[in-house]
Amino acid sequence: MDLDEATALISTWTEREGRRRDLLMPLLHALQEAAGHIDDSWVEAIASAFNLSRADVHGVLTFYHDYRRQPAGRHIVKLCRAESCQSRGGAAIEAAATERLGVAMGETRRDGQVTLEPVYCLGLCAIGPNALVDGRPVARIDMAALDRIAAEVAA
Amino acid sequence: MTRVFISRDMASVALGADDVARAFAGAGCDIVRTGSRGLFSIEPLVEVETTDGRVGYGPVTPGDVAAVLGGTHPNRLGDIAALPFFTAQQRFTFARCGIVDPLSLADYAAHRGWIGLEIAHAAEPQAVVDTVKASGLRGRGGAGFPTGIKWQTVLDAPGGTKYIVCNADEGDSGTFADRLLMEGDPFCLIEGMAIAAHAVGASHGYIYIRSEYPFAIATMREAIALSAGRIAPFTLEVRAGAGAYVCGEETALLDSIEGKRGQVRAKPPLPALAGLFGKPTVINNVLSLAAVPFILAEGADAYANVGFGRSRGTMPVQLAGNVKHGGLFEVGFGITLGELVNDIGGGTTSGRPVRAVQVGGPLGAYFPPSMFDLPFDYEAFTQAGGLIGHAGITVFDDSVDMAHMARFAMEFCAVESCGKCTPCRIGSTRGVEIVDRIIAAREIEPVRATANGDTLGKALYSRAPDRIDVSLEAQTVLLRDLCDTMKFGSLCALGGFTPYPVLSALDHFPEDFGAPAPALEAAE
Amino acid sequence: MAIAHDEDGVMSTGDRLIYMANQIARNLASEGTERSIEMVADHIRSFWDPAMRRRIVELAHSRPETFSAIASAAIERVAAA
Amino acid sequence: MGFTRETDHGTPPAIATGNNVTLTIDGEQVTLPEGTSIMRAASLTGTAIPKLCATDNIESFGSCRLCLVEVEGRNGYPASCTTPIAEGMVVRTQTGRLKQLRRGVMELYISDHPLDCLTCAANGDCELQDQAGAVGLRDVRYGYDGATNMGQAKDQSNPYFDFDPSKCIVCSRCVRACDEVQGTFALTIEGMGFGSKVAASQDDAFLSSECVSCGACVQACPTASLIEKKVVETGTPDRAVVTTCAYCGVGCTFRAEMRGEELVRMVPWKDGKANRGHSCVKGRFAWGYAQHQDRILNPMIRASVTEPWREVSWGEAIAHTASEFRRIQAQYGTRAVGGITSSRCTNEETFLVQKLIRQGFGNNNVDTCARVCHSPTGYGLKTTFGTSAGTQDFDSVMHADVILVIGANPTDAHPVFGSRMKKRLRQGAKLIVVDPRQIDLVKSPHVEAEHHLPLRPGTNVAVLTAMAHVVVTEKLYDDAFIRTRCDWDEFQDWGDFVSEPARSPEAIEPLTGVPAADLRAAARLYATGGNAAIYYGLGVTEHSQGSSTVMAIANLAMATGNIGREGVGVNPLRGQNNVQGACDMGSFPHEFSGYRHVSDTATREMFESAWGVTLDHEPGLRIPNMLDAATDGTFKALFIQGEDILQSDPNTHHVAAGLAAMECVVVQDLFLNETANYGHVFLPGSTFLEKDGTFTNAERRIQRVRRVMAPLNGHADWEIVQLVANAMGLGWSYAHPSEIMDEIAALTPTFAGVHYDRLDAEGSLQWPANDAAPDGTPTMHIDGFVRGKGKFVVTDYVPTDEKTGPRFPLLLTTGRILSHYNVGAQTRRTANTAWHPEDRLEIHPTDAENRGIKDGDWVSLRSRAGETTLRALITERVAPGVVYTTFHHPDTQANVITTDYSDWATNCPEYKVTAVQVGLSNGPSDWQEDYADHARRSRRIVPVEAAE
Repeated sequence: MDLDEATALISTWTEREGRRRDLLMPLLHALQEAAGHIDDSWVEAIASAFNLSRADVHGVLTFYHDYRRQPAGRHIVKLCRAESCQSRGGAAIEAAATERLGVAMGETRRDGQVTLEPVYCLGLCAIGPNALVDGRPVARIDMAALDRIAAEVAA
Repeated sequence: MTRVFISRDMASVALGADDVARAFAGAGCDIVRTGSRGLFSIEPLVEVETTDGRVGYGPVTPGDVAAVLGGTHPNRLGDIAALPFFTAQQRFTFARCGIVDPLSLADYAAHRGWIGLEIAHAAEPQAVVDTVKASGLRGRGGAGFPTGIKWQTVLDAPGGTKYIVCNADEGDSGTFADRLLMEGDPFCLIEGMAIAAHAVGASHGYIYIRSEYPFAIATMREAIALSAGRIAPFTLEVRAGAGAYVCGEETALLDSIEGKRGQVRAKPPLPALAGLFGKPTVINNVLSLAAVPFILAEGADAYANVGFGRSRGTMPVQLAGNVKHGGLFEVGFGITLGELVNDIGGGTTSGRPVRAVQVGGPLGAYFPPSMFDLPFDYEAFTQAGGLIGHAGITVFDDSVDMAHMARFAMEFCAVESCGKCTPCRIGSTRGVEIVDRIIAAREIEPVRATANGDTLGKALYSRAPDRIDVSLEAQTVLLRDLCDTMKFGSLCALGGFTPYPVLSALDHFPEDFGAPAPALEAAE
Repeated sequence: MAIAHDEDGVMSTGDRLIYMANQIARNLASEGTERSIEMVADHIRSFWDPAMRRRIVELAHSRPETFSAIASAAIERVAAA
Repeated sequence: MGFTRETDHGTPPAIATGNNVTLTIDGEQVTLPEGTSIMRAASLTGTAIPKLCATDNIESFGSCRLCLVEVEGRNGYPASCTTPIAEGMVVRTQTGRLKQLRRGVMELYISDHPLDCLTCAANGDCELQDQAGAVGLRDVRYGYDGATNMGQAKDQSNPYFDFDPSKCIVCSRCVRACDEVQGTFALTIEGMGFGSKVAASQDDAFLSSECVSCGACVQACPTASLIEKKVVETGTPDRAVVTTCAYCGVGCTFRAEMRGEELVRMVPWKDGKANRGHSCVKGRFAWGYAQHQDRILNPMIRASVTEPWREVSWGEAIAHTASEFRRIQAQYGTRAVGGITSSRCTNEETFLVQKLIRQGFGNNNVDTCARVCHSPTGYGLKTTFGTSAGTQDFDSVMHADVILVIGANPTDAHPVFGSRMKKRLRQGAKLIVVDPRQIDLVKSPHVEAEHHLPLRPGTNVAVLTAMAHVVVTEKLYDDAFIRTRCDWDEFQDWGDFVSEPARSPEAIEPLTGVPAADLRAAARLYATGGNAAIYYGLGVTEHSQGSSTVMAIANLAMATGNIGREGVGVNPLRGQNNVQGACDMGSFPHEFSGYRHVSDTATREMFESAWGVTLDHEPGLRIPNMLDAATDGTFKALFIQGEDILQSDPNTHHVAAGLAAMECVVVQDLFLNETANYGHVFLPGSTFLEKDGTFTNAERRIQRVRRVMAPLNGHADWEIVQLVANAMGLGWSYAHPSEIMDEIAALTPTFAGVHYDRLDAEGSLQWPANDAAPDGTPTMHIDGFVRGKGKFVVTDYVPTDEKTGPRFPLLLTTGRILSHYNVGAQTRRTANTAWHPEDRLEIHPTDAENRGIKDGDWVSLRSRAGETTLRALITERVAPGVVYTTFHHPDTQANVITTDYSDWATNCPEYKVTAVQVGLSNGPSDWQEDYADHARRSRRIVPVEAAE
């Protein structure tokens, strides 16, 4: 999405939803959903839409883990690192996942195929280790499940 | 056409429920997607409607359609409600969960839905607040503050505009009750919020749901649209979080709704007086609000008659982690930790001995089995150096390294700290570093360096490598000092409670920190 | 009525004074003729230096066609004082 | 005066409720207003609680956790900054346990802070250092190998201060100051947790960020993270003098902080009643001109403007000046000479210049720069209310519910007041902007006008009268106020006039371009929205109808009862630092000090008896009339103190011709300004840092100017005027400016109570200050108007004769910009040029496209009066058909373009409306080239050694 498209989206969205400051995060969600990330070059247009400073928007954008300022890989695997998953062997699965997917935790693989990210709890705490693979929940991840995920993100 | 009930809960789906549902649909069944009953060892669960009521099978795979429909499947469970896991519960809040279609207004009404709201609407706001007070309901988010008193403050607060905010930012590992309810019985929460709105004079409400719960967000949004007419003129909307754990802290949550960085506000002013957009605001947890329809419908006594000490009513306990029968277990206060972990939960999945349980999420204390006679009660837990929090219990077997878990507690705090207050912002990172030094030192005791002098100048230069005492003893003292600074110096519970898991690990499992094991533990 | 400028864009003093008198008159015209004549005269008496006043009186005689009725009448009063 | 820091009570005072509570702090019982924080309560009673994130000009935040205290009966350790006091509360602020906690927190701070106290620029002036000492930190046990935020690159992009993130403790004071005090929201915390970092805009360099360089962040920073470059270079200050800023009419109080004889920094003073501890880029940082190499320090003389200057002794210069004036008067008559007082000089200096003219020259040929800015304010407000000044103090804006800004751009021209206004707008006051341009207030972060009426330049009267039409025809006027406070018959006449259909919003829409519905809505809001205050500037006065517009404003305020209490009023935002004072001091050719006409015999006799001469009872010449008289050959000598009329006055050709026709032009100034190119005597001036005196700001507030350093030129300006006067035989003997003020007070009823000892004791006084108003007058016309009944004046809309047409199809309007001041003589000699190195022509994209102009192109700007060239800036801030430029740079000489048209009542020039054409250009106009050549030749100086 280039700046013009983003600006158009911002203006359509704010026309429909409003320009109150409290709608900033919903707009950021909408932008990220449409574009995969929120480019720094769009911040000025976002700020202007809500009558905020660029600094205001930048502060919000950089505070929340969810918002990406760079595009992610084509597939996104979010692996839970929280205690319940750890109690079920999560640490070993995490180590195996980085190896199997060929990417360090928190990074995007060089070929842009997959981004591996930590997540802290998906609320599936009795059936871990868990992950979200492109938004789809996967429970009881073992080596076989990692193989399936690796195959899925190869596509 | 055979009617079958299959959960659409995120956990069930994670275990393959969608594939199972597709398979049954392919076989010509009429599929009703319900919430989850809350016992995950039997998911994906399929309940087949028969003349004798629903007959459950679980877990089931897509290949099991014929066996289930033929009644021959080996995982036949019969009447799910009759399973011991369920008969032992007192399902006040979760009565409908797993049974009804969460987005069917008819189902909801057929299962005593909206009765509480009707009673509330017929009463004066003060009477509603009085009923909630009389029920003894305390905030289920962790702090245990009496809900009725909070509502009274908002009711009494001057000003025309007031808000109801539901804290559905359930970020604690080991907890999932909010998610289960929002996905399985969303109207219950909506009804609770509508009652609160009537009680305090609010006209609009927000449900702030963490982005890690996409199913709950979608279900709540749909349920709000469906029930808009039922709760009018009260209106509701869902706001999705963006991956910040700290937004579960109520003031950070309010700032987040306002479109700001989710930083914790100093209190006072209390949100009840100056909350969302500076207006008087009821901010309650999902479980607190979802308990209200029962209280109104069945009466305060029906709720208050259950419980223990000053902890009245039921607590939806969540059994999580390395536990055989993990799930949602709603029960009156007073049940012991041991009963929950061993009797209800059935011990570990791995079959190894339980070594520790963490109660109350990442900010909760670790308890050894020696403390399993602790009753589930706010005061008892506080006294034992822990907290009930959101009543999640994460079970660990004997493979756990408690120094690693203490390190993780600090690491989690470092990852999620909003960065506002100093003890949390810097302390959490220093905490990770100290535990790393302890882990490095617990097998090789290094030579102790000497430190002397007492000037500020020395403080500034004391970070030179040869001035640091990296001995186990010194680092353990430092860790305790740091925990003291964080516990009593932090602005909110994130920094303030992170010492609970750290200190409890240090106290109950000293051997993992290079010190001798406590005698009590050895005796068991 | 626009200001006449020479090629440097500078107006002659006489033209400027005539312009000023007429401009004051125009701005006070809505007060009604009698009141405005007195107000214009008063304004010139209060704010113009004696040389300017002498000059405008001379101009009112030498170039009467350049003055509005109110301005002329007012200058007559200034001259009479 | 030695160097002591201002006491910082940590949190702002409580919002007054009238209730007090009594509590015990460390065993001592204290009673204070409810809502006071424990921290402030302790501080007020003499107990300093350690703190880092708290400072008393921003709201408490509660992040540093050093200020924890114990409160009996409460769990834990509440932060004293965020916890209000309560009745019966028992607080302990200094216990062993608290010491332990505070030390623990400090140990964490220092674990992420460089170890360079001894070499740090803030050493000795660092709150972190102080607090580390206060909590008794002796050891940092966390080691060196952990994570830190140190080693980040410094941002040195701002010309005045550096940002070193390595020294940042993330207390957010800078961010909060930018938000709460300045209202720019240029700073944020980026990221979260341990990685939290102060960032300007999107982690831009400060210079390219949204930062307006007001300095609030630097002032707020408790460490050396944000620090003035000058402090880094010079070292921390060792003494301080409180004085008043010499830039705009806001009149900010500053502490001039010195190290020896060197000025290290100007820090806004919290007790300054005009600025309340805030500042802008000019006052805070742009004072370097005072020591600029361009300053002329020796007097100079030349026989003709084609010769080089010859440096001479003070004695020779003064004697020459006196003899020239005497010679010319002898040759051409008493009225052949005059003078111009300076709105940048002190009241005392201004008073002396007009005294020199009236007493020494024996005529009333004195004028001042108010002629070209706010003379219509004087005329209009005197006519309607009876006083030639604004009605409120600045604090009043905090009580306004509706703010109408017309022809003013406070965020650029009066930035410190602009910040106050924005604060009130963020609290919920509604804003109406009447301006051809989309000024920042129309829409900027966190501020948005309810209504913007983008009128065509020159149609103010029509718009205001149409607003009055709505007020009257919709019966929104305040009947009771009008009946008791105004002349009812005059109101009815006026009401009939404005009610005529021709004056309705609908009727004037084609003329003004303002949509009638918007105008009606704005009028209703102004009339019915609660306390409504009008703030206006030169966009009101600098028109053919300037005085009518001022009266139209006054009419509107009276009709709606918005006069005579806090939160309302009619408020001119005066341009120069002492333009109010210059007017007060009798700088007009028809008035003595205190606005008393020269024809008033009683007043004249008072002056005559004090000064021992007979005074002229006839009005003198205004500046344009002096120039006319000069070209006519009847006006021959002019004494100009601290004004650059060649650059600042309209129609430069006219000014140049007038000056060139004189035999003796005396220029007293800091620099060889443009006017000096036509000068015969140059007397070096002194800066505000080099003299004592007073300035009077836009709220009639008289404030002290204090000498911070010795005058580089050897004399304060008042001393120079006294030398000239005595050379003319006047026998003055002022030893100190306070004696001049005593004379002013004795001769001016509104100043009767103004004396230096009172100003020093109370900080400031707002005139009238006399027996009737012993404490001065923050709000005027409370019980009645100064003139008795408020006067409604019929304000007919008489369009200007300056018309667009085929040759000149666009309307030029001029104004100023944040980083520069007036003709730029001062600010161009500072690093402020980093923001605005040249004047640019703002032009709407459509107009630019029609002419093939691209952003940054050189364009010619032509009017009937003249032509210049400058670069274009394409922007939608201006409407189609309107172009805009500033007049800060002599290379551009925007006033070559402006015309001789002026306000009908005061001759205030019509700077805001000039019909122009714009086209692509290859280079400077002929005039620019000729002038540059003349200026170069005219600035040749033969040094004193060679001359002697």
